[in-house]
Amino acid sequence: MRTELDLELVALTKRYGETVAVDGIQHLFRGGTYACLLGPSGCGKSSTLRMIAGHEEVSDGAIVLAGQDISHLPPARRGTAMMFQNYALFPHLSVADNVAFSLKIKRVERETRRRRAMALLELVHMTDYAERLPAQLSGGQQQRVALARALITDPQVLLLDEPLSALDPFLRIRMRSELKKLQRELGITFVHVTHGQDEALALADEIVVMNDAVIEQAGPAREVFNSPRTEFVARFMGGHNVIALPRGHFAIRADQIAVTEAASGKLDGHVTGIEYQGTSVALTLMTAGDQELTAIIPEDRYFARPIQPGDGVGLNWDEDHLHALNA
Amino acid sequence: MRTELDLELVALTKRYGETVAVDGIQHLFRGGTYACLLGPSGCGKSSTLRMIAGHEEVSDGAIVLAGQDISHLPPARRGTAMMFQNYALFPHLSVADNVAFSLKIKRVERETRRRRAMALLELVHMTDYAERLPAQLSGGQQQRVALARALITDPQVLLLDEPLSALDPFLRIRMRSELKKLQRELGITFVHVTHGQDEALALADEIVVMNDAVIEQAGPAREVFNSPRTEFVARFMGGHNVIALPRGHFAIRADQIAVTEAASGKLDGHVTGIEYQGTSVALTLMTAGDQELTAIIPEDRYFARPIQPGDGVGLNWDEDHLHALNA
Amino acid sequence: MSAHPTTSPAAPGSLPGALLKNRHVSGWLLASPLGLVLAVFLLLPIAMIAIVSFWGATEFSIYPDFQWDNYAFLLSSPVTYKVFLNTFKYAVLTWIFTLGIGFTVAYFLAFHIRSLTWQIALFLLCTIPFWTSNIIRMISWIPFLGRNGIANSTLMSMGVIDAPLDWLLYSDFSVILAFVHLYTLFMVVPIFNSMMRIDRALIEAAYDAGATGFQTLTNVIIPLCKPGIMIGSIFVVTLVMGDFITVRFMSGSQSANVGRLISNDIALLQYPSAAATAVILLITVLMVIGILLRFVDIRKEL
Amino acid sequence: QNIKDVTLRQFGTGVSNINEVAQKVKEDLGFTLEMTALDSDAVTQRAATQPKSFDIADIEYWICKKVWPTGNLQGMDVGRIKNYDKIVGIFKDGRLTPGSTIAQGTSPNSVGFTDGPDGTSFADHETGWMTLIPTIYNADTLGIRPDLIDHPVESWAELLNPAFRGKASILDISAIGIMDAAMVCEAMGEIQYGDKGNMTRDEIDRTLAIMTEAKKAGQFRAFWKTFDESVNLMASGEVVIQSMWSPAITAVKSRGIPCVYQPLKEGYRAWGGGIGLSKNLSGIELDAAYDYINWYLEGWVGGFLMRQGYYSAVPETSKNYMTENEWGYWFEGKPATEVITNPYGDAMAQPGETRDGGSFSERMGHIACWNAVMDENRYMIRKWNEFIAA
Amino acid sequence: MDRRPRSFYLLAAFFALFLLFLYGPTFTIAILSFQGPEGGLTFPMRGVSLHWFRDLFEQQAVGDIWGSFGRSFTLGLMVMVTTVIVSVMGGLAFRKRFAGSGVLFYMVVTSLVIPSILVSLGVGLIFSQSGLDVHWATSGFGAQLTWTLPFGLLIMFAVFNRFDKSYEEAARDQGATAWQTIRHVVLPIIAPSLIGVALFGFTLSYDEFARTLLTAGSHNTLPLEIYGMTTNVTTPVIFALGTLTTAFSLAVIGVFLATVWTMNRRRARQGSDAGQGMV
Ligand SMILES: Nc1ncnc2c1ncn2[C@@H]1O[C@H](COP(=O)(O)OP(=O)(O)OP(=O)(O)O)[C@@H](O)[C@H]1O
Ligand SMILES: Nc1ncnc2c1ncn2[C@@H]1O[C@H](COP(=O)(O)OP(=O)(O)OP(=O)(O)O)[C@@H](O)[C@H]1O
Ligand SMILES: [Mg+2]
Ligand SMILES: [Mg+2]
Repeated sequence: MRTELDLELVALTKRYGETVAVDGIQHLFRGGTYACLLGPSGCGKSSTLRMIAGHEEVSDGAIVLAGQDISHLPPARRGTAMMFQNYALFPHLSVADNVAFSLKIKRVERETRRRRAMALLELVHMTDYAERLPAQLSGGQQQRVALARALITDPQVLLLDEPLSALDPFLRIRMRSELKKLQRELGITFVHVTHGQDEALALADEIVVMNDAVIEQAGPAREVFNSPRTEFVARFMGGHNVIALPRGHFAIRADQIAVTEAASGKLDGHVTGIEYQGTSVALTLMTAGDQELTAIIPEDRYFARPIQPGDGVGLNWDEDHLHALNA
Repeated sequence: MRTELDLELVALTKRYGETVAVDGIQHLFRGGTYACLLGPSGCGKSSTLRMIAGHEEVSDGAIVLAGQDISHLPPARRGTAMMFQNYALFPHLSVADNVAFSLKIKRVERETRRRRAMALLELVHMTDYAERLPAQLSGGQQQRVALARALITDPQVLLLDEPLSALDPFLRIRMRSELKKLQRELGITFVHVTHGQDEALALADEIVVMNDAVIEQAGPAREVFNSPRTEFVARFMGGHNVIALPRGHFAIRADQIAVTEAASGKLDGHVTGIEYQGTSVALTLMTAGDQELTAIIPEDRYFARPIQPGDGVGLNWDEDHLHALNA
Repeated sequence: MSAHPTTSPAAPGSLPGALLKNRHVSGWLLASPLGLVLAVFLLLPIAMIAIVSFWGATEFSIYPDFQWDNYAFLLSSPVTYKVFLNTFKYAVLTWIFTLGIGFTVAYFLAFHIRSLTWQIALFLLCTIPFWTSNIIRMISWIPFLGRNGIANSTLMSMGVIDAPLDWLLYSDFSVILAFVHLYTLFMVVPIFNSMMRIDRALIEAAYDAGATGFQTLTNVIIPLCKPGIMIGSIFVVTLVMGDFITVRFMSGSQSANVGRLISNDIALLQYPSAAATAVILLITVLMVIGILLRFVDIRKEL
Repeated sequence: QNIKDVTLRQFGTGVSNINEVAQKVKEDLGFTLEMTALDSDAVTQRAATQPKSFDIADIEYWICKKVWPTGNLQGMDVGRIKNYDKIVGIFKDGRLTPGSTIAQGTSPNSVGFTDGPDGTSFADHETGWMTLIPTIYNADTLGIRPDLIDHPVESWAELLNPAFRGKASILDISAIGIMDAAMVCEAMGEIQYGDKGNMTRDEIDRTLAIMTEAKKAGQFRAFWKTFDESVNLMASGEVVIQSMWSPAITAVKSRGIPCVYQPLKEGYRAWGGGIGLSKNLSGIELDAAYDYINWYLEGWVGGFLMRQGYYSAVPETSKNYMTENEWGYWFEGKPATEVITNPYGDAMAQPGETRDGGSFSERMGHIACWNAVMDENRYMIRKWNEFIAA
Repeated sequence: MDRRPRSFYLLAAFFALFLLFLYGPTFTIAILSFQGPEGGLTFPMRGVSLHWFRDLFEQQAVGDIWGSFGRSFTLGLMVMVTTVIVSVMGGLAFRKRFAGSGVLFYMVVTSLVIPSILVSLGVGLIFSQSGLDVHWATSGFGAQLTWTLPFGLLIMFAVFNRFDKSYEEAARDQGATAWQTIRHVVLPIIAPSLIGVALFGFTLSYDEFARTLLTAGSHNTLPLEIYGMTTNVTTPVIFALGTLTTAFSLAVIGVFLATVWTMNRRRARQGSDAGQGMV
């Protein structure tokens, strides 16, 4: 069922001279979803987002929002708004003026402008900082202002290019829950670019994994994590092993591999690395066929019977947990 | 037992004018350990490291390496080597020349220089890139070169200031296991500054948590994670809740809190946020006494009986898992 | 619902709009005032000079012609070569001194002054004399260096010398001195700029590798300052090669460089011969700059 | 249209382009005179190439020789000049007194007349149409610092006397400098010139060869191009003997530094200046210009200039504007009876002192050569530039 | 606290000498400009007075100092405004490569390195050959622009090299047209650099000599007047003028710095006033 607010990419392509940054991708973002574009550096995430925003010309294909081809409209007339990686707050304007900028451009009168800006600052809990300059705000505060500024145009789609990467890890986690909450409240579509799979998992209703200018897999977060379709997705999402068995390639979550006594499992191997992760321990294992696997086991279980690098172990798993991979 | 290669900080203090960046810290790094200095921004980690390296004068106290007070020696004569955050590779020199730089300074002859440099490049798997300029390398490659350059002086202690922060998450995880492996092979002391607790947990034999110019807690990774001594450490290490009970403050790991039916646990609360984390789901909960807690439950268990934000729940835990906190 | 609505009616697809979007068109529109000024006041004059260099002249006027006389006379006179040589001598000597002084000053400011405020303050202090008229700065050396000037009287009263040093003024010494005085700043600024962009960690890394201050200087700082040095050199060399007034004032008219040759000709209304000299000078300067530019991409270094 | 609304633009060298004159014009005649002072090269250039930028050109006769053929100036009707008859003979037939000989060089009479208002060539006799109305002239010689020189200086040859090595100077204005050089070479007996004002290429080469040799031997401390430089060279003691202009001597003296405009046995090198009218002047502006010229010759300016050591073209009228003492000192060569001051009030001479070189007739009667433009001027210029660059 | 290495003191001494070298002559003339009425251009001093400063404000025997000052000032302002506008436009244009941008860039470099006297000569020739009058406000103005524009443009290159494009994208996103983006976002952000360009343009013009020499026409600019004074004036009034010019330049810089400083202060204060709600 398509709603009025669906955003559809139709054979969208971006070429920079010889390089093809985005290669005819096809995707439907349903209205009101929180979607994450996930992929390694240089895979074309930003290019895609910037084409949707209108900051990059479309080389081929179309972008359709609410039934209208917006590929050639100027950014402000698309019904999208963008939040930039470093927020791009105008350094010479106060917080309130930053937020009210688009109203000023539309020649909305001062009073109304002010009122609307304050309402949005309210939304992001920044009313107290209305008169400050961006340079006088912390990273998290800046981000909220950027959010308010993007939202004042009442966009149907908010586009976010790595909005959290400039924050320190602490703040990153706090801001991501705020983002998610806001999206729920507003009910509009968020398209969020990131290269952190944890971020994507935590935030997204739908994850779109890109690689090499194309979409590798798209679907609900849980589906993408639990049933990666390709080896790339399995590896990129992390927490997965790709095992080559005579029957084909399979993905299996690292925490679904059990480590047993040597020579008592489905595969034999020896430990090459141990990484303590707090609540769990990740063992890097080399199997007989020279495959590197990771097994994650709860720390209490590990420390109950510690294993040293070099020790031989057996590996076991529940066949149900294996997912066959394409290619 | 002290070995020949212990590094000891004795009442080490650093003042910049009025600010005290490092306030009389006292610590013994045993020879051959991988130690992580962990702490929030501005707590004095870099200052400490730079004093050890000799790039910052010691305001008070002493640094003793292998029984010798090195506080006032020039950097090159301390037996330490430093790897800089952005690697500080000389942009005008080729990879090989970068690595051989200190030999050139020592007027070692060209041939020997070259041979030693290539040997170290071998160690970090970079022989193929010997003739490139740093600008032509990726972040991970640059890091390896920086490592090779630091190691060519045969240091007893390698100092690393946030060596992984410039890398993307993917690479970060790969490089950290390489670092760890290298340290094992070389058997020398690594002192690694970071503000990521996952990084510290994964790498460190010993974690030194700093806050506000002093050491809050130091010890093996597992000890610090599982038995934080202060509220600060508990919160900073992550994965912990601090619960104020009538008897005092306690820390408890988020994965050791069980979520049950409403009104059936030790504490009542309701769900305010849900974050999918792949193998698990983190629930943010607000308890009766307005405390915010996080409970982490395996994803399969969560999805078997999903809870929605707003739902009332009960919280339970094993009393053995509570750790009393100082202050 | 159609996934491909045809071009929306309001699309700014009108011809002028599309033209404005074309980067070549908008580029030229924006650059046109610049292009215009340079065309009228740079290219045209250069072309004019080239043309006039073939014209003939009487005592008081010039007339269109095509003759090689001006070049023939210029290139046949041994004095021309001497003067060009002299010009190069001034350029090279001034370059050496401004580079030495400029580099040292920039180095001190960039690496030995630790607070930014002080760096800016001291830097401004260096630039202030630059705001005074060059001619006044130049002639103010004369009372200083003269036979009875401050320098000589000080030295004599200190008993260092017992007769005034004549070579202080109206000599190559005073010419170079004035050049260095006028133009060192042009060396300081770009070098200082380059130095400020050197990552401090590189210096520490060198220090870490056991390099002494001097080794750091030669192995790290100087190679990384090359662009600044080149830009400064371009400034100084062109300014000195094109100068005509400093040489006249400070040598007491006793020496000549190409600029003076030209200005003398101009003063005597011998425009064609001035133009011929100018053409040769321009070619020389452009060649020197061309060589210097091979070592640096100005646009990237800003 | 009222003559009081007229503005005339005059330019010339700093010698006579004095703001006091413009003020006085405003007072006496009512119209405005704008003055621009330039060096002699710039003056030549302006007169030759920018005819529209001026109404009145205050230039020297040798410059006139260069500039007149451009047709930028118009001939002046002597019938409209009230004091024409009283102008000294030098400017009419070249002779101070009927018996004296015409000096070498570009003597004012040779370029002073033309055939008519539109004439572009010079006439060799009085035609009733003047190119320039003479205003100011003088006899130049070497200036010396008597306090720093221990023997009497009597000849131009002293300029190259090795005793003055590194302490001599000559001016770097080729047309004038070559004359001084020629005076020196002739006095040294090295060269016998046909006409110093119109040398052959060979004469030019030999003259400059001698000068170049001296230069290389370090004879010269500096060359000067401007009035001020000559004053400073002399006043600061950098130089003790040099070619110099009369008011420069005055300027040095006014600072209490002894300086003498030394009469020399070979005679003086003379120069003269006059006012020319732009071709573009006509109607009421032309009338105003004639009024100005007539006023110029009436004596006030003459007195003003003579009190600085120059001579007026119509000395008699100036006498009315000078005291007995001044007239006696400046013109007649008599000892001063009271302190002599220049127009700005600086003391120039104490009672009992006499003027260097004596009276008007002694000085102007002893002209060896006028500043000149030679036929081989362009060759000379190039050679001169080589000499400077050598 | 931290001990300075010995090289610091050596270099500091060198720097002090350098400053002495830079300022020595300026001080010399500043001192000489206080000569008594009898004094000349050289030492020794003959009395101490403000005579020559007073003299500066009176009618000089020749020339017109204040008229030429007025012209230089006007010309400086003209050049300043033009330089700012043209360099900003040029800077904007050069952000994208367009056909011929390379050629234009080399023209700019040529303009920077060409000996000034050639510009003077060429412009003068063009005007005289085409029958136009050279005038400080036309030919002089143009000739000076060939000097100030390259500098202005190089500064703009530096500014735009560091300018974050996302500001503009953000403005476009907010509905601003290209012109509004420049007007409301780009210009305010680069304003401090523009003040720099303006100041630079003004002083380069105000002190320009060689390029104006043959292109100023019948009325002198101040540097030409100063040059002319060296030919006709033998009194310390020229030093008084020099001293005053220096003082004037210093005042301009002072005002500039003070403006920037107060602007920053005002901005900072705005922030701290509102900072009550800081968490
Ligand atoms: N303006 C441009 N000109 C030329 N090539 C470009 C341009 N912008 C991007 N590219 C190229 O297009 C490809 C995709 O770039 P894009 O910025 O979309 O990647 P990304 O997925 O956002 O990467 P990152 O995570 O590093 O931001 C890359 O190969 C990049 O080099
Ligand atoms: N050169 C300096 N001058 C003055 N203060 C300084 C200097 N360097 C650091 N400080 C101050 O000392 C304190 C500790 O700084 P330090 O760089 O050691 O922190 P850090 O723990 O490394 O922080 P980060 O994680 O941000 O790198 C901070 O308050 C900092 O502002
Ligand atoms: Mg991107
Ligand atoms: Mg740090």
